[in-house]
Amino acid sequence: MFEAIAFYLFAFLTIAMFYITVTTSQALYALSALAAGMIFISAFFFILGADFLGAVQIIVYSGAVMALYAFGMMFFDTTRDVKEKQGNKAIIIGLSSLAALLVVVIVSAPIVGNNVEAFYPMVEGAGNTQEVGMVLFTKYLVPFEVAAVMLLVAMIAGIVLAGKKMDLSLTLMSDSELMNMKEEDKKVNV
Amino acid sequence: MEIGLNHYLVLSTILFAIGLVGVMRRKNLLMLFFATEILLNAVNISFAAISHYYGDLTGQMFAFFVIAIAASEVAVGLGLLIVWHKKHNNIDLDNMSSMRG
Amino acid sequence: MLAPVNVSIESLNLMTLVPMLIPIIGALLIIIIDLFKSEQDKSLYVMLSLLILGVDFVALVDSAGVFANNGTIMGVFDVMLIDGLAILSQFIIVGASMLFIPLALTHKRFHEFSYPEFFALFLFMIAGFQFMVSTDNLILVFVGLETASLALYTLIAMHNRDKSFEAAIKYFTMGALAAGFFSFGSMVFYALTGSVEINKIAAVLAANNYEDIGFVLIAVVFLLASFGFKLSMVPFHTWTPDVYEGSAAPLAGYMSIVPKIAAFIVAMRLFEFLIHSGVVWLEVILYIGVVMTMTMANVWALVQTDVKRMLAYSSISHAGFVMAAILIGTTQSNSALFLYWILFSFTNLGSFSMLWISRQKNLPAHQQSDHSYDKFSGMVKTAPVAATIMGLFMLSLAGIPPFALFWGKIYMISSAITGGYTVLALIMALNSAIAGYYYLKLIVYMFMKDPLTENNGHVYSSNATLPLRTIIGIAAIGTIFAFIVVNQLLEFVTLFVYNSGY
Amino acid sequence: MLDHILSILVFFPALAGILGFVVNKNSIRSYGVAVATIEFGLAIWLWFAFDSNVSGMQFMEQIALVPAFGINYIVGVDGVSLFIVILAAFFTMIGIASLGEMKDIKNLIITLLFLQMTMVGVFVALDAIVFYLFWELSLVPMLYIIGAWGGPLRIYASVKFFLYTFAGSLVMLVGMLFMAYFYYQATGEWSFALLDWYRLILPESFQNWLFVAFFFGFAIKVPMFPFHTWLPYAHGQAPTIGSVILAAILLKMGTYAFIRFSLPLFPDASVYFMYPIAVLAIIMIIYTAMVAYAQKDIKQVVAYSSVSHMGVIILGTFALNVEGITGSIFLMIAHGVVSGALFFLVGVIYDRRHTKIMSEFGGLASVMPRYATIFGIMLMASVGLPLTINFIGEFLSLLGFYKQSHILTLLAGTAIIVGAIYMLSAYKKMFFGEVTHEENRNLPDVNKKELLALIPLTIITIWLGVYPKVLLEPINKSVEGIVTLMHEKSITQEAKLRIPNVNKDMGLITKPEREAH
Amino acid sequence: MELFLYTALFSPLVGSLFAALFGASPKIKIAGIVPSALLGVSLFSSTMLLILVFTTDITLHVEMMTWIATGDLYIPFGFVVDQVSVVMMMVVTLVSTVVHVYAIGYMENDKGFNRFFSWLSAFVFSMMVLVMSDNFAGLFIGWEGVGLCSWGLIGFWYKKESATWAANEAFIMNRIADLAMLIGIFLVYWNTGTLQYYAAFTAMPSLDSAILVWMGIFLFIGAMGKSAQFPLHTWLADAMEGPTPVSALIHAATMVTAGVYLVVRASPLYDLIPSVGLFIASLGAFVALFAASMALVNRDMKRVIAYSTLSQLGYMFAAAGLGAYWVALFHLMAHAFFKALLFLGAGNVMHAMHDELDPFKMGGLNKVMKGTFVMMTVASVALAGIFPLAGFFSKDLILEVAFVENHYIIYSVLLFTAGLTAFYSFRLVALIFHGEERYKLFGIHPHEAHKFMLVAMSPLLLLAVIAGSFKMTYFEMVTKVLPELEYHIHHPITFWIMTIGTQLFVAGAILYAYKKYTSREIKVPDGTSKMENSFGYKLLINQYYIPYFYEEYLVKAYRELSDVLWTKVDQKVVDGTVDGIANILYNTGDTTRVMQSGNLSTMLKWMVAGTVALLSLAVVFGLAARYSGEIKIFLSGLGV
Repeated sequence: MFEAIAFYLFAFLTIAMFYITVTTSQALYALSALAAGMIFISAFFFILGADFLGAVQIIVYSGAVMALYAFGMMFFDTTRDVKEKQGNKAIIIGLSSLAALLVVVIVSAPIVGNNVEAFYPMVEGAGNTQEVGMVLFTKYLVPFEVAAVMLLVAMIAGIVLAGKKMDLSLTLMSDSELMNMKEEDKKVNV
Repeated sequence: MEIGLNHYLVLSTILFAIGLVGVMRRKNLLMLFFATEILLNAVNISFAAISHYYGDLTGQMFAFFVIAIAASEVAVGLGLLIVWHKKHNNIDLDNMSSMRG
Repeated sequence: MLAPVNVSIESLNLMTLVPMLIPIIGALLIIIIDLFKSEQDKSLYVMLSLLILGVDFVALVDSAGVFANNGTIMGVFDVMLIDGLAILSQFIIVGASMLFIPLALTHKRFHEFSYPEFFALFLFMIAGFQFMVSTDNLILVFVGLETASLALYTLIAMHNRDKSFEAAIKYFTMGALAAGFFSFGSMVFYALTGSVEINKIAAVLAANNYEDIGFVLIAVVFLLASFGFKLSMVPFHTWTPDVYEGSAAPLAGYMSIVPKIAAFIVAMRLFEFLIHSGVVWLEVILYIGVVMTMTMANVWALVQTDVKRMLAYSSISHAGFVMAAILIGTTQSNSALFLYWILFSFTNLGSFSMLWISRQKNLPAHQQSDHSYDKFSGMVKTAPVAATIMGLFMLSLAGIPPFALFWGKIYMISSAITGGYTVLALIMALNSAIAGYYYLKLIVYMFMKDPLTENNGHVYSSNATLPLRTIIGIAAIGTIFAFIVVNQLLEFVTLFVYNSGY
Repeated sequence: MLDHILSILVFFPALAGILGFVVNKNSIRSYGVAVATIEFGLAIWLWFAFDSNVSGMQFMEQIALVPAFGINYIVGVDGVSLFIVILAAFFTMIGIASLGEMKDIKNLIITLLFLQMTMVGVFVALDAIVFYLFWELSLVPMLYIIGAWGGPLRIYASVKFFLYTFAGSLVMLVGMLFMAYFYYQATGEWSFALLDWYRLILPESFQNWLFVAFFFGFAIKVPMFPFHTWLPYAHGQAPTIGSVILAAILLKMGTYAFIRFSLPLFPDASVYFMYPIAVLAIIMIIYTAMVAYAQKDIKQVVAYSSVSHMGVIILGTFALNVEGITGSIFLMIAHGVVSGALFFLVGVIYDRRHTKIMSEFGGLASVMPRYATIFGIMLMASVGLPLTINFIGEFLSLLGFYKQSHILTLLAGTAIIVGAIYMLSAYKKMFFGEVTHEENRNLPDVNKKELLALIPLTIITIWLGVYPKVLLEPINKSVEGIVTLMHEKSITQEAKLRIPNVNKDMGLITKPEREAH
Repeated sequence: MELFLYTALFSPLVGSLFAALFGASPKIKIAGIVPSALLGVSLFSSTMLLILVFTTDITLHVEMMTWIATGDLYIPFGFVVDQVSVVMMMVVTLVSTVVHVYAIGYMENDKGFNRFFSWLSAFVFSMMVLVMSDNFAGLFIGWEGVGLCSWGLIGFWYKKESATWAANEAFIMNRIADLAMLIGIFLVYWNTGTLQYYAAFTAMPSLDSAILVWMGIFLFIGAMGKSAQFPLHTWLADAMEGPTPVSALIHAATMVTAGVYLVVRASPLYDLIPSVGLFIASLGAFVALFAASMALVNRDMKRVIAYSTLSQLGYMFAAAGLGAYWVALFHLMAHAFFKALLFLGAGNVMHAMHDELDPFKMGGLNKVMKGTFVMMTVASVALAGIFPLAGFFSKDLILEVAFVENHYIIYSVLLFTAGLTAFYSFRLVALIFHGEERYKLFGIHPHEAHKFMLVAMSPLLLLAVIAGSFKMTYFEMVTKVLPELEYHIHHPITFWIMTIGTQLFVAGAILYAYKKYTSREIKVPDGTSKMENSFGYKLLINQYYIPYFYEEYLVKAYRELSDVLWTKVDQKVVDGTVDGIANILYNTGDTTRVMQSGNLSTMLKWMVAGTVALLSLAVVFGLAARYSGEIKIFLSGLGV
């Protein structure tokens, strides 16, 4: 019973939050709603016993959303609405509700659970974090490492793209400009 | 009133659809990124739920990696956003159509 | 409490990781070099990357030998799957990368090559693709894919001009949507079968006799959408021309080959078993998709005014053509896919390189884009050799024998016939005819029009250096003399594909 | 050397073409002539070495190309192809020798040498894929020749030429791959070798489908009505040399392929489609002749006349008997010589006046009597006067087809009437009457260089009209082989009836061996 | 003896080639003399062969070499000299020798002198091939060869529009008939397996009569073209645009009779199909009358003679059609002599009158041109069939044949035509040589032709007079080959009544013509007289409006249809379809490229839309899953 109440409550809340996120014209509202939604999702994780995941969700998204906040402040006059030209709303609403409807039609059917076996079953008595660690560092060791590489890539990408070096485009400079720049560099170094 | 797997799947689908609305509706790049985050998070709920109902950890693993991917995407996405903003001083998609046809 | 896990190192088959680790280590090496001594010339990194890729290639040859002897190898808790497909596709990935990387040594300076990070990201990307193809675990596929994609977005943007940012953002945003689709599709499969490993999914579905066909279809739809994006199938192709136009020519060429072969492999692993188990719907959808992609891309390519955009659409069309292999799903068709793609790599990289050596920094007034058709007017008069080579690539792309792509094309069409898809074979053939028009258009410009007055031919090789010429030479030789190696290639590919069970 | 003479014939010009890049621009003409002459000499040598008593393939060579897929480089020559090969060598030779002053002559000559490779290749290839290879490749040099040296509409014309034929041949390619698949099903091995395919007996419905697939490729090349519209453009825009080679050799690829592929591979389908194709051929003959009559441009007249004559060739081919097929092969050569010569002649006047519109001329007979004479001879050959080369072919083709249908032959025979109408009226417009245009009054007559091309053609026209035996004998031998094969392979009653039994006592497979000794 | 055969055959060719050597050079006498001399050689050889054949009854048959051999078809260059062909050879060589010599004078002031002789000798060669060949294909070579030479000679004065037009008309009209001839040849080949006369005729009796009828009809249509029978007759009158020696040789004596020769040659065939023979005879009779009627009013001297030729050809066909082949051949021979003579005489007149052709503008020329006058008068008398000239023997015989064979209609038509013939012949003679000297009005000073020309004509004169006396010798000779049918009207009274009656009728016609056209009232007609406005006159002078009909409804229609086919069908429909397909593809690209708007939002929408489309399809499929069996069947039809 508790589960049901919790589910419906958080379901309502997440839907509401995300709805605000995609519809509001206030950047800060959107940001806040997104953050709230994320938190509510972590609640589902806790309900479903995925404590580790819940924790990660909160940590990662609080970090990520903080960053977003920062950018939001940077880019927008937060007091004003974000102006977005809207095209045909019917298409958007039509497409997405159709998508939802179709998927729901199929998904709401019960799944035939035959022949499904838990390849990495949860172990009685062990904490969720422990279990996750066990699987993560055996079976999912390689993906984990690759994910590390991915984060490295993302980091490098972020640094490169946001870096100052991007301000001057060598691609667009003509040969003579490039020569001048080199000479200036030399002068500076000297 | 038992909450079954289907409930979660439906919820997940609805959230995913909201994400799609955002993706299609948003003309502001930053706001568009929010929508893509919603997509990934919507799926994560299902992964956790399936994992729970099957007693299998793979779903949680997947969700974990999805979070990692979402985070990385934000990093790269913001990098691109900054570059664009620096050059154009706006992040509106409608100004982003020099190539067409 | 959890019982401790005992794993023997031998059972892990860690050597399966070697081909991926080499570029990762190489990338780290480059970063470290930059850390200690910055402002190195790009040639250092180019050669270093080439070297690393060479080592990687050797490692692949080694795994190919192991595969030939022992068959498919699973490794590292069965996450890694080194079968024929993985090896073949890695050959293509690494080989194409080796052809690509010397193209950085241009005469003119471009922004991206001033970064050592460019080369590091490039190597990371290769590793990502390699992971993606050598596993049947959807998680690793996803992570590998994202690693590669994120690196690729950055590489595009690093060209540092408006169009490239625009391209990167478009690619990125659509990529994010596709990632959402991918995870949703995987989720449904997981819900159905409790597994994210393709062979297990297949096994469970087969055991259930596909009773949840609705769920299967939902999963397939989302996965198809996500791979449709990667493979630029109509209508998920919209990013392709813009991104190709926005990125530097060699990178565009690279994008038309490497990410696609990786996506093909995953698509093959994912859809093949479904088609073989009689999911008619998928067959129909793929049929429509293949035909649409081939035809519409061709039709759009007809109306392009920029060569690079034309080549972009043409590569969409080629991808559609090759996608047919997955639909047909026989050993012959899958072999044809590899044969086609190997031959396509040479020709397509060659033609993009030709655009690259003629890249101008400042466009003259009459020229709308970097590589508009006008630019190539009367090229044969001012730069006959270059024009001939470019013409050759165009003929090869059009499928004129005996140039490289012809052999892929006939084998592919033959596989369609053998597989019972006669109508498809005809459509494929007729599409080649439509495609002939736009390839010919460039030839017409190069060979039959008069040069523009201020064009003295210098422009066609303004960006050329010895390494670039070498690459073009290799591509040209590969294109012309393909008929010598086709047999060996075919036998090799067929053996590997057959032994992988496809 | 004789063992490899066909490969030498095929690749020698291409090799020479590559080396030609090094030759200085001023000497390239001599170089081209020299190469083409050597090639022609080799072709003549081939003729001398050719054994007319053998009906099968001679000088065969085989090199594995893609054995895993059954593709081999197989070449060979028989009576059907021998003379077309010689003709190709001959036309390239006189074509290069008589080239006038043109821009980029070096590129042109090198292109011509490559074109020669593809032309010879098509006619000697005995592997479907190798055949297809040369078939497609031949489009490229021609595309360049028309597109770079042609008239004002050259780009449209060349692209149309290329794409149209390309589209057709792709359908044919599908047919070929299908054929190979059938062979694979029957034998468990891939093979594209024509001689292997000959042994395959296909069910009738498959024959029909494959026949249609091949038909598209061939018919567009021929070009048959209603696929002919690329031809007037191509001819109208092409430079003289392009038109000459296009008309003399390239068009023959289609009709040759009918004889090489369609008839022996699909005898029942050939019978099944005989009437529809004959009707098309007749439409071709009459309709294009009428269209030719309406032309104002002399080159277009000759171009449409080509289509009309090709109709007769097709008709002869689908006579399905020795007389008809021999006639059609002979007519291929004849039409090659005559239409080639006519295009040369049009080129002569075009060089002088830079127009091809007939109303610009008139009265040329008194200004250029030699030119008028040669034109007259070729004109008469074109309308099929006996003792000229064309007559033999037309006569035999029609004679052959008469066996199949009286009424259709009667209709087709109108070729000799309608042909005379447009040709004579064109001649009248150009040569007869008073000189009405001042600029025509002092036109120089044909010069030595032009005579170099025209005199041999005239001699051949009459020589082979009087003494066609030299050609007919080897052709006949090979055609008998083909007809025998068709008769034996055919499965329907209708086909057995329509295709005569040439050798009632000889088995098909043993035949070539027996006759070799 | 083969030597004679070859010299007879090839010396004209040598002569032609010799003259052709000077084709482009200015006039040189030798280009005329040598061919003439070589023709003399040919004539001599023919004579020797005639003597040989006549004395020994040998049929000389040689095969020079193989021409076409493929499949079962075997055609050699084979020549046969038998009684029939040797007669033809004699006629051909004799008349051509005369004409050649004559032409040396006639053409002396013409720029194309050398060319003329080249063509003329080539014609003789072709004609010799035609008559000497031993098979249908060889005949066809000659058949087309004479057509070619006729084209070249009619259009000899190529600067004249009318000449070239006539040349083309002649060639094309002949081609129409040649097609039928070819079909006839095909029929012969596929039914008898050979084209050799002897073998083919031997095989024919065993064939189905329907096939034989077709053969006969097609071969005869071929003959109709060459011999200008209705409805293919218009070219002959127009062919008079050529130089007069050409008209004499080709369009009177030799080529036009080739059709008759063909029928005579194929007599074994036509004997088997009397119904076709009757048709031939009827057509012949009709043409005889039809042509004669047109000759009555024509105001062109040469055309009158041409119509006369046509009319006489009608006689020949009438005879041949009734099975009297030898009679036909005999008339052919006799006609050759006097008609050539007539033409050459007309040539003299033309020369004298500076190419004036209207006899109404002449008159009284007998004073200046005695020789010509005599010759033309004799020729006309012969043509009219007055005893004892050649025409009497041959033509009367034809009338007898018709009578004896009980074809009275044909007989009466022919008889009536004989009167007409006499009338128009002497109308011409009267107008030219008698009456007022109307030419003076036009300031012309006529002169007699060269002596040697007249001398050259004299053999013809002689033969025109005496040829009839060879009748019996000739009869004995040719009936070794041809059916030996004698036509005697058994009742002597009938015979005499008929003969004398005919003679009187003819003589009456002559007198009437003289009376009418020697009168002083004869003026150059100006289109005002009552007769000229009468319907009949208009009909005749316009040749029954047949040329008009051809021009308006065939030539024009053909030209217009051609134009329509080109501009409308070929360019718009056939090519339009091809370009249309290309344009559809291109336009599809052009209109749908807006999909690629370059706006990221749109791209994302497309992507979602694609997914939704796939989803809808999935749902449809999911719902229809249970009907998957049917769907599979449906799809298998698509080759899926």
